[in-house]
Amino acid sequence: MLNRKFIPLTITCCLFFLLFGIGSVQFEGFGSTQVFFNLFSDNAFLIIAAVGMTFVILSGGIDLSVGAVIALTGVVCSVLISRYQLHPLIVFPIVLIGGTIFGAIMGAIIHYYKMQPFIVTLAGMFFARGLASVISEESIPIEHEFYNQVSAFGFEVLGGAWIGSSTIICLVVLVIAIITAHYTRFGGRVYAIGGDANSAALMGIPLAQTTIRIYAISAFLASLAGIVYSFYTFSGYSLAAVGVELDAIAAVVIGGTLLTGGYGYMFGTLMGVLIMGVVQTYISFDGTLSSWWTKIVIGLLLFCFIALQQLLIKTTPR
Amino acid sequence: MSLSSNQHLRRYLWPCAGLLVLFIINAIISPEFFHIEFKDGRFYGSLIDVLNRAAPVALLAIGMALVIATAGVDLSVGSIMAIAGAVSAYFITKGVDSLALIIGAGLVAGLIAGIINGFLVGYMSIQPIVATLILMVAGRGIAQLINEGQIVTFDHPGFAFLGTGSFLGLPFPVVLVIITFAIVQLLTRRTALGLYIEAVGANPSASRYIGLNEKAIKMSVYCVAAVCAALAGMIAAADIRGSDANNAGLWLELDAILAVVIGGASLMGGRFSILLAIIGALIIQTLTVTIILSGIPPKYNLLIKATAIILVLLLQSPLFQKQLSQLKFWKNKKEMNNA
Amino acid sequence: NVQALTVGFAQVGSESGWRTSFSESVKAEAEKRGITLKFSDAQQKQENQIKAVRSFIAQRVDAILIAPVVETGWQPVLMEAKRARIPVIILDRNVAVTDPSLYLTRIAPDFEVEGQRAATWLTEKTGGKCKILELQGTVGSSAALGRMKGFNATIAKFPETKIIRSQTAEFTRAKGKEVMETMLKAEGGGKNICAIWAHNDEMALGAIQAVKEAGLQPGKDILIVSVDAVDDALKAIVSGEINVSVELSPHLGGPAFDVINEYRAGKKDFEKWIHMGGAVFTIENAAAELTKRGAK
Amino acid sequence: MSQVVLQLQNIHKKFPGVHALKGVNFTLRAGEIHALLGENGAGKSTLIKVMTGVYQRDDGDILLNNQAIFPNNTGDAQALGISTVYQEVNLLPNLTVAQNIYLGREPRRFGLINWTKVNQDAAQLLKGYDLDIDVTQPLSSYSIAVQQLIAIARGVDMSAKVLILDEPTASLDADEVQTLFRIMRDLKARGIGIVFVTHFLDQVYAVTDRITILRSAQLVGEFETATLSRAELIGHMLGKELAALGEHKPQAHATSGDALLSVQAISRQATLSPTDIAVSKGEVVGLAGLLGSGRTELCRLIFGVDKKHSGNVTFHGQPVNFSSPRDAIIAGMGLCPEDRKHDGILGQLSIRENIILARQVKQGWWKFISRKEQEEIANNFVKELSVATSDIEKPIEQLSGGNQQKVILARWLAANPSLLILDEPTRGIDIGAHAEIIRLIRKLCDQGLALIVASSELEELVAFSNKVVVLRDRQKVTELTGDEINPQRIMQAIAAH
Ligand SMILES: Nc1ncnc2c1ncn2[C@@H]1O[C@H](COP(=O)(O)OP(=O)(O)OP(=O)(O)O)[C@@H](O)[C@H]1O
Ligand SMILES: Nc1ncnc2c1ncn2[C@@H]1O[C@H](COP(=O)(O)OP(=O)(O)OP(=O)(O)O)[C@@H](O)[C@H]1O
Ligand SMILES: [Mg+2]
Ligand SMILES: [Mg+2]
Repeated sequence: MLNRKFIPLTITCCLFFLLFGIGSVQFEGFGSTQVFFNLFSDNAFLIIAAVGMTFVILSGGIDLSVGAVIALTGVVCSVLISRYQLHPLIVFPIVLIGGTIFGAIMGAIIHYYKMQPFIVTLAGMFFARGLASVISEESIPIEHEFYNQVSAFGFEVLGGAWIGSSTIICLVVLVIAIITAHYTRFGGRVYAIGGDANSAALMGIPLAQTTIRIYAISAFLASLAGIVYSFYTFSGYSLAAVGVELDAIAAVVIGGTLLTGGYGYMFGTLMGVLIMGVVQTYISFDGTLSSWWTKIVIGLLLFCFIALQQLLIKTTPR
Repeated sequence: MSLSSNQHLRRYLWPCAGLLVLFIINAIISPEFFHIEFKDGRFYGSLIDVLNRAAPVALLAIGMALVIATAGVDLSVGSIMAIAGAVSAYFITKGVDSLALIIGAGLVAGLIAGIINGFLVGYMSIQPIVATLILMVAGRGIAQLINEGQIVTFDHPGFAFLGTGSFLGLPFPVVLVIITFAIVQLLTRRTALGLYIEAVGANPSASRYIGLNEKAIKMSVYCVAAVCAALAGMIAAADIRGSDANNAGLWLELDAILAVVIGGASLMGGRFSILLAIIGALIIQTLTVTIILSGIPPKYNLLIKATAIILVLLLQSPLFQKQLSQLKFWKNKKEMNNA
Repeated sequence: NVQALTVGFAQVGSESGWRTSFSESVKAEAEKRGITLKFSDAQQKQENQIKAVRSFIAQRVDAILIAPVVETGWQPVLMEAKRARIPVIILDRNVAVTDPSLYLTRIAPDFEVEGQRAATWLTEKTGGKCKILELQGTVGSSAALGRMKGFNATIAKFPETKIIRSQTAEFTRAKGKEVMETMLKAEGGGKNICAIWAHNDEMALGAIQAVKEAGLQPGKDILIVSVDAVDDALKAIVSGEINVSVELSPHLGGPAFDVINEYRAGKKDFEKWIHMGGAVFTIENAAAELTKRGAK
Repeated sequence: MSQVVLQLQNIHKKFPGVHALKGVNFTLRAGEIHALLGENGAGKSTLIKVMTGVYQRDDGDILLNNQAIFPNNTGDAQALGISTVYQEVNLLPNLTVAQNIYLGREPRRFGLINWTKVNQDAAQLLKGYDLDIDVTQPLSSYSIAVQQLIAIARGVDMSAKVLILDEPTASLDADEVQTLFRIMRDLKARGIGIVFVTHFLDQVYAVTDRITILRSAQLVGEFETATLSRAELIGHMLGKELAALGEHKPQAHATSGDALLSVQAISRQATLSPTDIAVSKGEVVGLAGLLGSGRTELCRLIFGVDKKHSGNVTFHGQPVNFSSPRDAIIAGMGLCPEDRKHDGILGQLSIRENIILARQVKQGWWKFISRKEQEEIANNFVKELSVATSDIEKPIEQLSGGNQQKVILARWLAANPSLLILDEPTRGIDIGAHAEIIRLIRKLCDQGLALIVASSELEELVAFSNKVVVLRDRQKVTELTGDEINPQRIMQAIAAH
């Protein structure tokens, strides 16, 4: 017997495969492992950022700064690597630590000054993007042997699909996140704060420490997503990844996590990203939609999906 | 009594103080800032421009304040602006001359959008961010579809009056904000609606026991927000005498939310003040003017904006106020020691 | 060839009237030639464009057209295309790649040249004496950077031609109007301003409204210089409100398909940059161009 | 005499506009059960929150084993060995029962939480409270009373030196209370000091060793339970004699006999089997039963909160079919729910707004009750129910628990219903106010109001019911009237098999 709390997640998974199936029937080449694994490699940075976002949303908060942090990370990486000739393996720890501190500061402001996450992270978004454009308005290419090696790394699976380093990184992140969320005390605290921060505090949960950690993790993962993004594009650009925060939020929510906090699963977030990716792939395979129809169809598909999800979850006998 | 009026005042104090500080900074940067003259039957001056330019965001903020009071959020208002602008432009270019018809069409378009949002949030219990994300994405597409991807320019002096006309010396958009404010304020504060909205936001479960129809209330706030957005969209279109479906209202939903929060509202729902939301919109617009006036290269815009927002919000935080006063205390002490 | 060609086209989005004309022109051209066009709109996001290109590769299209959002970031996906032996043609903005064999050719105008031509016209017209208000495009976009560079390099030779205020108006009409309104106020109503230099027509069209509302006559009291030459701008030139607009031709589809055909016919080395020159439109030639476009 | 574990000296705490503790002293010894008593709003909960670091004291010292401590939050207090069950059930509805019990101290294996052990231990622990429930279900699927037991189990399980229980028995049945007392005596024997807050004087005498009494934020004194008479105790708490409260004896009052509400075979799948109930004008019908017997369900079904699956309801002689509480309110009913925090208070709204809302809904949104009238209504009820507040504009969340309960009662009284359903109406209300409310209920009944009261307190049911309906296993088992209404008969009916 399936545990009833997993029903929504199962329904979401089924709908994903339904969508994928429809595409495969309709278009030649859609139902290939290549297209399937492209969903991972194309969205690796989004999966990583959305995993961070899941922690934040589970705790009842929100982090609007992830897109900007991705851009800032890319810009800093490319400047340090291309202009200052530092080795990427020196640069990565720098940006990851920098990102983590940035997140921790946002978390501290949210907790100590009792400010709303939405606004603090919105300011954080302006700040990170602003800093990125001050560092460099132009996009900077990254040319480094290490990047070529990393991007060449990977292995082929059946059907000619390629599992590259980004896919591997994002899956590792996902597994660690699942363990953290569901098998550590920290994970329990995140859910607790999301359920009711006041009660959690009265139960002895260290609010300050947990909140700061949550935003630090989100920003750390956003930085990591920035690094993965830089592998994706071999460059850093202050206008990169605009609106990724909204994509990440949408993915988390489609994956069944409640925005008010306290309910949801890491794995659902992966499904959320994949579903949005399939919708996009579907549209580009179709290739006849004009710009505006693209938007309308994305909106409609999103709606159909969520409506179906709601309907199935509501009518499933408990 | 004393307590309540005191608390009431405190809510207004900090946003107003923030606005004043920005005004003063502007006046320092540009001495002309406070200069207002009366010319051709209307007032001119930077301050009037701030009011005028803040009008669309202020309209959005009025609706957004209500939505946020129910613990929701409406991401689609920017797109609704685009739709309303496109619809009215469409009617004008199709040769419709009646101003009532044109404006009516825009408002109806907005209302339909609001009903969709309200239905998704209220009756289908979809989370507000995603529910309105749908229309945020699709709405802009619909607007572009109406415009066939072009910027549709038109020439209709009557409609253009919405954006560039003036009434009693004030720019017409400002007049529209005042009228909308008055209507919404009347509806929410002279009837029980405002209280109902706050109750639903404060505790949805308890509201059910009191007999409040949560669904209908949510539906109505999303409709108000969408109609306000439609009005803002028509002002924006009238202002440039053209409907720019791709850019009209782009990212303005964030500004509107920001305005409401700067006005001291909580995104978790509950208490709202429309006047404070409008003050929030003024703060944002003044900040934009400050940046333009200062002549600092545009690449610093976002950094300045981020800093200013954090400062305005910090000023409202009790802990920060306490820390500030301690700082002053220390300074005084030092000076005393020195003396 | 019997089998109809399938071509993937990764477009930036539909952020301006010019961009839409560009998309439509490519689509019309493909239809005329019986080519199946897979059109993808990236909504101004590079990651979406890369995804689209990768799905074109998965579909095994015959050729890919990319109108990049930004210059950088194309190396990995172009290498994939090369591995799949699908020729790539870059339209409009440039791509920065170390290995030029990754794409066949680029068909595009030159943003710097556009800036230069705008500046040249202005300095000639004013005799090198001019106070300019600049409306920049989106911060960091290559069109804004290129046009700024070309323009500034040219006016640098004229010490009395100066940009006294510069601010971004994000390539939009509404922002153009709003920013100009404030700038004019800050410059004492704009009486000492000689020209407005806008990075595109949309901003210029917004700016002329602001100028009018400030009680000045655009095109006379203040010269308006801009880029793109979209229909609305030509109309404004005819009515004397814009002085000059440097054309940015949206008809990049035809030459691109020509290149594809030549490539399939066996030609392998192409010029790396096929320039699409544009005319400079002023009151003299705008009306004629308008009737020509209307005829098409 | 055993040694002092916790000592509070000269504690002061101010909130904006309220001086909630004025120089209070308190001493807790190891191995004693110490009652902390006082009227609603006297400052009991505030004192407890100061002890455990939820609030920071403005002045005074806290000594634990003669060492000054400065807890900054509950976590610090727990680390020091002080475990607390706060007044409102403060657990997490989204987590499972087991997660709630072990939150923050889950047993681990290889650094990862061992969920099997968590669930087993939790189930084992709850068995000690005669609670045989599925601990892997979310907490929210259990009634408030069960939640309270879970909170107690958690608190007790964590207590190392000091256990603080703030009104733990407010919604428990006699049986559960006995279980709790057994456990408290166990802990006492193990040398743990227990602070126990309650408004039930019987419980004070049943289990405590000493008593500290607060009145209006000040310490009245510390007493030995054995030597303090009930009358003296009440005198200390209220600052006046018990006689002033009026008698506390059952008193028959007339009913008109006109049927007001008649419910036939109302039921809902999985929550209530078909049940009948009839109420006449001026009548009080008591609902008795054990935890989970279906009292709350019955109330919710009548009021239209949940949809009934079968059955007929006649109200005022008319068949009615409420699809929402709103219909019921307009028809003239009111329901005061049992979960105050979740279903009752609108935390950020003022006392005034909380009071007038139900009446406003009844009138319709466009007939706005004028500000003046609102203030009048609110002030009247605040006075009549003696709500301890300086100002009706205060957010209700700043009131003490008992005072919040009074405001919610006022809300329903203000709506002038002809039938009022009260689910555990006197939860957390002090004895003075308790007598006040009972008197008020009687007065209203004399004016023709009908009442359905679900209560775990048999004394209370006996005190004012004309009829008692007993539920067991989500089913009506019997109906008692007239002389049958006495605690023994009710107990028999509840327990019989
Ligand atoms: N957070 C707060 N803000 C402002 N005032 C408060 C706050 N908490 C409590 N008070 C006030 O402090 C006083 C004491 O409240 P407290 O909760 O300690 O009472 P109590 O003795 O526990 O009463 P009860 O028996 O009703 O639970 C009350 O007047 C209350 O209004
Ligand atoms: N001792 C128990 N063991 C298992 N489940 C219980 C127990 N007590 C209550 N429950 C659960 O709590 C749910 C809610 O019960 P309900 O609120 O109707 O009880 P009630 O008769 O109103 O009693 P009370 O209000 O005292 O809890 C029931 O559906 C039942 O599943
Ligand atoms: Mg209390
Ligand atoms: Mg009950």
